[in-house]
Amino acid sequence: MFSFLIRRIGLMFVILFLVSIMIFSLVNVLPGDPARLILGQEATPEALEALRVEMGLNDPLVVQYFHWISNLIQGDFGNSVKDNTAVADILIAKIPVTLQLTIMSFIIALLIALPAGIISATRKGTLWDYSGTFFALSGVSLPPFWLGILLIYIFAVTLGWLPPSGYVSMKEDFVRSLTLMILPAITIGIRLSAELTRMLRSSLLEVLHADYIRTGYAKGLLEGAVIFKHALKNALIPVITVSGLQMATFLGGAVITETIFAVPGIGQLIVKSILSRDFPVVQGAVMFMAFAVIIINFLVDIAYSILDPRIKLTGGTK
Amino acid sequence: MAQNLTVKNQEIQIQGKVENPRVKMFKTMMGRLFQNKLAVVGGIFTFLLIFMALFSQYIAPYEPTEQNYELIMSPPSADHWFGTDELGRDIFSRVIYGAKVSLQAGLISVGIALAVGIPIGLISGYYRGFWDEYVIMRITDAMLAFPPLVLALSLAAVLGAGLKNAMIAIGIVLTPNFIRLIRAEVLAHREREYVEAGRATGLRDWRILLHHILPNTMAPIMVQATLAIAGAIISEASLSYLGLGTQPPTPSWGSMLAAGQGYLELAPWMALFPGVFIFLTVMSINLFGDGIRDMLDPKLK
Amino acid sequence: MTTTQLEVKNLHVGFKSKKGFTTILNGVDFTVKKGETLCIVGESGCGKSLTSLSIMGLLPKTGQISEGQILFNGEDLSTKNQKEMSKIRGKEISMIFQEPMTSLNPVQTVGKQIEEVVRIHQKVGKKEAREKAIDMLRLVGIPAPEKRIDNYPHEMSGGMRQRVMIAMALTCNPKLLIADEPTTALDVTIQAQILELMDRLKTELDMSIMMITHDLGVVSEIADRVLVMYAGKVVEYSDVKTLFKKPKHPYTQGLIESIPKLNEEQDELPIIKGSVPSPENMPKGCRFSTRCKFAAPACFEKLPELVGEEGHKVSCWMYTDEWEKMTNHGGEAGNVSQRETTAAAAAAAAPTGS
Amino acid sequence: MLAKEKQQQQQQQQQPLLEVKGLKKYFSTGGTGFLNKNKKYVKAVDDLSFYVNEGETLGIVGESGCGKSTMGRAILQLQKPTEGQVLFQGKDISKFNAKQIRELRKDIQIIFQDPFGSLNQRMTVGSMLSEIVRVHKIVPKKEELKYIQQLLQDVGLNPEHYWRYPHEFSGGQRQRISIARALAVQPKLIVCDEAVSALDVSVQAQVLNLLQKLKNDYHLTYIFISHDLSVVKHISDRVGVMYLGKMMELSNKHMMYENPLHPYTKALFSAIPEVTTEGKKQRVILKGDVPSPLDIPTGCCFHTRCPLATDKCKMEMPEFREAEKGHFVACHYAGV
Amino acid sequence: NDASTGSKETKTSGSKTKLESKDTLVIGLDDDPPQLDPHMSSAAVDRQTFQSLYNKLVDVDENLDIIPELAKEWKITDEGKTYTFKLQENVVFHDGTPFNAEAVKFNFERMLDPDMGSPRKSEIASVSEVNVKGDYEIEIKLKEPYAPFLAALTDRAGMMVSPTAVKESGKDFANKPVGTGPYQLEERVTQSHINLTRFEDYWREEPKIKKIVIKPFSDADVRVTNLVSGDLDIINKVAYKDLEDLRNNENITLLEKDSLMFQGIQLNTKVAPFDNKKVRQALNYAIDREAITKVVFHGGAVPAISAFPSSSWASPDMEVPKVDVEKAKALLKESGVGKVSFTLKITPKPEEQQIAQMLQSMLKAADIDMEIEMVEFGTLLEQQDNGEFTALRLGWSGRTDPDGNIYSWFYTDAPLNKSFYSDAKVDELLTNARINSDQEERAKLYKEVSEILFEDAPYIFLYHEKDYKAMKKNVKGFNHISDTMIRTETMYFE
Ligand SMILES: Nc1ncnc2c1ncn2[C@@H]1O[C@H](COP(=O)(O)OP(=O)(O)OP(=O)(O)O)[C@@H](O)[C@H]1O
Ligand SMILES: Nc1ncnc2c1ncn2[C@@H]1O[C@H](COP(=O)(O)OP(=O)(O)OP(=O)(O)O)[C@@H](O)[C@H]1O
Ligand SMILES: [Mg+2]
Ligand SMILES: [Mg+2]
Repeated sequence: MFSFLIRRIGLMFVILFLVSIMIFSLVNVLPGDPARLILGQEATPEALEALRVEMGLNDPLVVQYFHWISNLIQGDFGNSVKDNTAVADILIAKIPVTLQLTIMSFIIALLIALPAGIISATRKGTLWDYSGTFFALSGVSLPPFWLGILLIYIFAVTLGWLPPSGYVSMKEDFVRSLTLMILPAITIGIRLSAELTRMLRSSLLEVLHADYIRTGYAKGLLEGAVIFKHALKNALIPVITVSGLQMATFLGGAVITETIFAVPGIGQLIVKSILSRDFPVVQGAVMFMAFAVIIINFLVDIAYSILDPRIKLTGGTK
Repeated sequence: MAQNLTVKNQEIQIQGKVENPRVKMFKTMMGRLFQNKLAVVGGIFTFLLIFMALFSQYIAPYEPTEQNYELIMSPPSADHWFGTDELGRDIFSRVIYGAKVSLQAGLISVGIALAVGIPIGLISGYYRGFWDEYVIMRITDAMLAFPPLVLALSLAAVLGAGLKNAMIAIGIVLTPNFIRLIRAEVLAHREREYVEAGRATGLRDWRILLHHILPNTMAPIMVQATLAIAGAIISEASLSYLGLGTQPPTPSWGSMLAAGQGYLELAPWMALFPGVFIFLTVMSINLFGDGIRDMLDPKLK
Repeated sequence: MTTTQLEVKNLHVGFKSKKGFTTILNGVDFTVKKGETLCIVGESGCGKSLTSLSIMGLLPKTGQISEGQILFNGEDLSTKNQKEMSKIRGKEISMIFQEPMTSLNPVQTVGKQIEEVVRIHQKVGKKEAREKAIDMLRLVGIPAPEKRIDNYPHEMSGGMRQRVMIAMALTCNPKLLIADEPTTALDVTIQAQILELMDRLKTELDMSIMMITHDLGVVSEIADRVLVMYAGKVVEYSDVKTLFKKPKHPYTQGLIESIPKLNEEQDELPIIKGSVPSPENMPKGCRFSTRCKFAAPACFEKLPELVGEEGHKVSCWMYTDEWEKMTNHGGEAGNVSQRETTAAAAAAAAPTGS
Repeated sequence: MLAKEKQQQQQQQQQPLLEVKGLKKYFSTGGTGFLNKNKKYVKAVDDLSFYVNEGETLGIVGESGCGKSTMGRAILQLQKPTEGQVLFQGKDISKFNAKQIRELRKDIQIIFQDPFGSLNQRMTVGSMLSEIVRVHKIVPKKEELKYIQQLLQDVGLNPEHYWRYPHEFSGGQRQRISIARALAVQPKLIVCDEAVSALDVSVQAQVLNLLQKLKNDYHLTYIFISHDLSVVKHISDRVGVMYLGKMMELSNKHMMYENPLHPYTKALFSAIPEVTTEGKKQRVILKGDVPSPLDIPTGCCFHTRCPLATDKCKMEMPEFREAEKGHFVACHYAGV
Repeated sequence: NDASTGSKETKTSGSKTKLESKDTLVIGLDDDPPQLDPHMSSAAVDRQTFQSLYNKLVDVDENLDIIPELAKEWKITDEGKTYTFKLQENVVFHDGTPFNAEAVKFNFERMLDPDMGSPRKSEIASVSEVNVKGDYEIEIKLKEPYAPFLAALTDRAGMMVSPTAVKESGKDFANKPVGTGPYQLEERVTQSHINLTRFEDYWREEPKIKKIVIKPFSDADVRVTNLVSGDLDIINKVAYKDLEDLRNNENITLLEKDSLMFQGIQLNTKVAPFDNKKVRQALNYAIDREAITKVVFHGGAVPAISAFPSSSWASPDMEVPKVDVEKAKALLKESGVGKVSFTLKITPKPEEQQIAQMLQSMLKAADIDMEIEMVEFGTLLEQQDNGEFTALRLGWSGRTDPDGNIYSWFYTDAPLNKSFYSDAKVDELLTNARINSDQEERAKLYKEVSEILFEDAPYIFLYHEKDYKAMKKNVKGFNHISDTMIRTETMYFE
């Protein structure tokens, strides 16, 4: 177990290092001069040059990289080019927003996916199953931004039940915060639940064919007990792993959803800062997201080994 | 060893008519495909879309870029089935032309991912070792740690807006998934007895890889590829939606949606129809993909 | 007091599919007496497992008992619903399966899995259940059961897992234990352990065993009576000694002959030619007719009944009075004398112990 | 029978077709990580030595996981042996380079257990066989079809099976295809790794007869791996018994079955359920399970289950010695 | 340069608008102000916040005439080379330090300090000396006469920051602004809000509203929604498509004012095909400006022919030419270029795309092939700098003094003259207009320049956008001036 953790953490750092190099090189080959962007249309060449020197844009890339990474290790993400605030502060302000969105979407997704998955797997070949599958397929096929627009059109524009977009923090106004977040959470949640339903269904179907399920019946358990006591846990293990691995995709979905619903989270921050070439923010935010994905995968791995006693945490690679 | 050849020299008799095995295989696969009704529907729709994309200039009633300031944002009518947009262009015609962009985006970006992913995945999985474990796998890990849309967005921004670059960006983003999938498949298959048997009969590695392992891993690859095509269509639309995909005036469903979003109340049809088409396209490709999964699964009769 | 524990009468089981209903078990009859071990043998796919699953009411969703009765203590199990069956399963009738590796829930300790059986069928507390589980593990010969009870299945060897399965099955003192190839996946040395264990427990717990296997060696080792199945039909039904001394059905004969013998030198093994027909193109008549060396033309047309005295029944035209008539109509081979010789040859082939 | 033995003796004086000396195959577990200090080894095959003469069948029996398949693979160089020599016709093939090994494939072939997994599902029987024939240039191209169809007939299939896919065959037929594949290059030695284990008895008998017949027709030599003692005895000339990667006993099959020396062999024989009409036989039931190959017991690896084990057995590894002429055994007490 | 379009709600009729008198005014801006230091600021949106935080030396009124603010009065002497300001007394900064001539001197030196890299430096580049003449009198000397100087002081260059605070905070001043304005900073959370509270020691009449909250909503639809049914009281910039709705909303006041900006296409006169004057002229006639203002702007913009919108006193009375495809074709023929094709670079905003697509189809009618290429704003600027373009869509936010709208765009080698246009006559006229401080004479000079520029067409003027402010009906006291600033000082709730 211990050597597994060491190894796994070591691996994590390797990946993080690669991620940081990728982010850095990506950002630095982005066309567009941030100094030009800051100073705008009227900048004089001298002012531009001064700013470039100040921002270290004239240093060799390797120097810039090590500068960035060594600061990063010390927790200094640098400052936004646009408004000079610390990227770390910006991120801290955004994290609760994205977190709230994430949690709400997850809850919605689970509320849909668990029953849908179980019903369509246990009632395979019935109308229930077909509707579940159809739902899952539609959810996966809906472009997230269109779904968002559609929801706005239906619930905000036509029915006027919910506000179309915006964000208020939970502290400020709890109820309003939830009502504002509900449409974006549904947008992400539906897609997520579609994928979870799909996974849960196929995983359950597989598990339901397993010998130990038959053993459960042979013991005298009824169907419900077999499904909930024996099948579900086994079926959820791969679902958790796969959804952990899909975390990145999921966060990616948040990017566009946040943009549509003007939710000031990390996703929107990334889109905006990429488009405005705010390099330090892009680097910091993307690094943070990648870090979150890596950590989540790590946790999922550990959860996996807890859920599944067969997985011994030895140093083997997947 | 020549004596073995002449051990016996009976007449070889072939009873009955022999059907070409590939034709037969094809027939049974088609049979399996046609059992899945939804897949057939998906396949037909996909086919229609391809048809639409190929012959858009004959199908579309108007030029997709033809502007008519008298008819700005007019609702669907007999003249303009899907209404007109903010420049008075016929949305129906634009949707038809948009199919070209979307299908192209889906196919080419997945093509790129396959072209890069298959060889790397095959070699990496078959030979294992340092390069596999410490270079290729870790790089794919790192790439997979990025939210795909963020990566696509950054890449598209780096490469510059435009359909070509968007396709490259999406292709790059898809690649690690394929590398992983193919590698995992190869890892599973290289331990299989038929591969071992291949090696035991003295086949060269490339022959085993290309003639034995690759065809056997084709089923999951095909399934993943169709799903990826569906995903790539959405990604291209997303990038276009964010302004990094197809450039105006080329009609693309994503950018049409982006434009339409601003006029949701005034002209909901502007966002509705391109969205419906993305949905239907992705849906039918997914359905078709499911069908292919069935088709390639020899366990199903 | 009757001596019959289980009686299966004219059991027909099949599967629904798009193409219609395929009957796989086609009129299976047998009884299991109290305290005896009945072995069902036959090659893969002949319907052994299907028979046992029908008794347990555990047929897959597409499977269906289309005809016949399964009488357990006089009650017809085939008419019971799932809820009623669940009261019988694990309590009155238990079952263990072929794959000890996969028949236990991998994410629960073996203790939990045994306790569960206790708690389904008996109103006992957690602690008692656990104690019972430990007792059961001890009974099946697992060393240090107090420790082993908290193991996960994967922490045990195949033999141990099969012991756990047996412990689980026997927890509620069932009247009948159905064992579907319980030792096939095990090594010979472990198989010997398990067979011995089952034999011991049968007398200790006073139950009947219905054991499914395809290994004739195991049959002769453990069975009191034997049911030989071929393609969903019973072909021979006899007590074990008689069967191996004097197998009647050509299939049984062939089966016994085709096993390589340890104490005998054979240059070539006698074989049964061909292979089992698939359910879709079952011969109309005797199902073995396509592979039988004695088959008369009529064998292909008419299905033989299971006939013979109590204690040794066989389903073959050769042992009916009609055989004469059938061969007279131009059968290529076979008359009474010939069938005697075959039987004799088979008897000779049968081993005489070591 | 006598003539055959004589012939064998003559051959023994000649060079054996295959000779294995001190063969070892260890697998390291726990990945290849640099952070892994306490690497453990699965000693799947540990110091095996034996020979096979031309034209004979050497049977290898042992319980699951004792390293039979690993041995087979190591002989074929499908997995590089960790240590030891494999001499084929006097040449050490474990030192061969890739090209030489490809050449070697014409001489040594293998048949696997799994009739489902060992055939490429996506190739017709014909294309599979012709690929091999072409790669090794066995016959000119125009004779190829005829050659392969002949081969199919030889293994009891129909020529038109040339155009079929593996999934259209039954288990027994597939095993025949595997046999045809092995035969296609006209090898001298075939390793049959549990070639009949997955088959039903009636089909097993068919395949065993076929193997016997082919051996004579094609002048083959077999290494026949199985866990079924009766099958091994039926087909082999000599038999080796393996336990935890080591050879416990090796001898002519008659000597072995009539007078097993090693306590493990004895237990193994007595554990086989046999079709008898007499009462149940007296049996030695071994206690416990086979130890994990990850930590093999010290001394004699069988001492944990051996009814005769003494302290010496715990400490000292018995030597694999020739207790009688041609009868090798690895036990301190056997046959002394 | 924000490509996010976001959602919209313009369903104004049914929604409830809260109309209550409050002590907090919530402003919805079109972007998050990057920073709060006027001397370092480069984003236009910053200026909105500055109106509340700082005072300027001078201000403009509705007619764009200069009026006193921190400077009570001023004299221009020495042929326009010396400006002497009398300052308000009793003015204190938010940190309690007094505002005086020393502070003004400090401010000028700060802006002119080459190490600061202040974007203001170029605006007051003509300053040669700043002399304190007394506690409340300061003299500023220019290198040469520069008529637009005062106008520059109505904006960021005229905003006075506290020297003490600057010395204390250094670079961090951008986050801890200290001015003399009616409101002082209470809290700022980037991308979320800026809270200001009334400055109790303010030198003028105490503002009626206690608190100002400034929130960024880059999405125009969200902004409108939040005004109509949310907490916003006034918003900056309204999407043109919403004009109609807002105008009809009885709870909303929609204010319209000609702004100072101009928009058009910058042509690179150094490369083909626009090195040919006739081709450039052809564009002027091939484009239907009227259609653009109608289709894209729903009347929220007016066709342009010069750099000066009608709000400017320099606006020439020239008639915008009607679209004349024949004339355009004729000009092309004269040019002898043959097939004209070029690429227009635009930023990826929906409106830009719409304009570009319209231009494309208009030019097509005149046999000109135009390709559209979208590039990010930063890239566009960079490519503009390097002359890597044939045509690009870039306008100007406008300056109070007409000089600011034209000199740097068309004077030979001026910083924004990326058309690489050079005309001796234009240079001369522009210089004269700078020196001359008589408005009427200057207006004549600018008219002459405008005519030449139309003829030479280095830049195709397309339209002047109007500025819109929408606010709740109960918000009063807002003074809509063409510089588009929200001056909070005088605002109140009814
Ligand atoms: N779910 C199912 N649907 C359709 N046919 C089935 C199903 N399960 C089993 N069968 C068929 O029923 C027949 C009998 O199966 P069964 O499992 O009883 O055989 P068996 O005698 O136990 O064989 P084995 O020795 O391989 O376990 C087989 O031909 C099989 O193909
Ligand atoms: N590639 C490998 N990596 C690690 N361990 C292996 C590998 N291959 C085999 N082993 C281990 O080596 C031991 C011997 O395996 P092998 O397959 O040779 O046994 P076997 O005698 O053929 O068993 P069976 O009868 O089950 O086929 C087993 O414990 C197995 O787990
Ligand atoms: Mg079975
Ligand atoms: Mg093996």
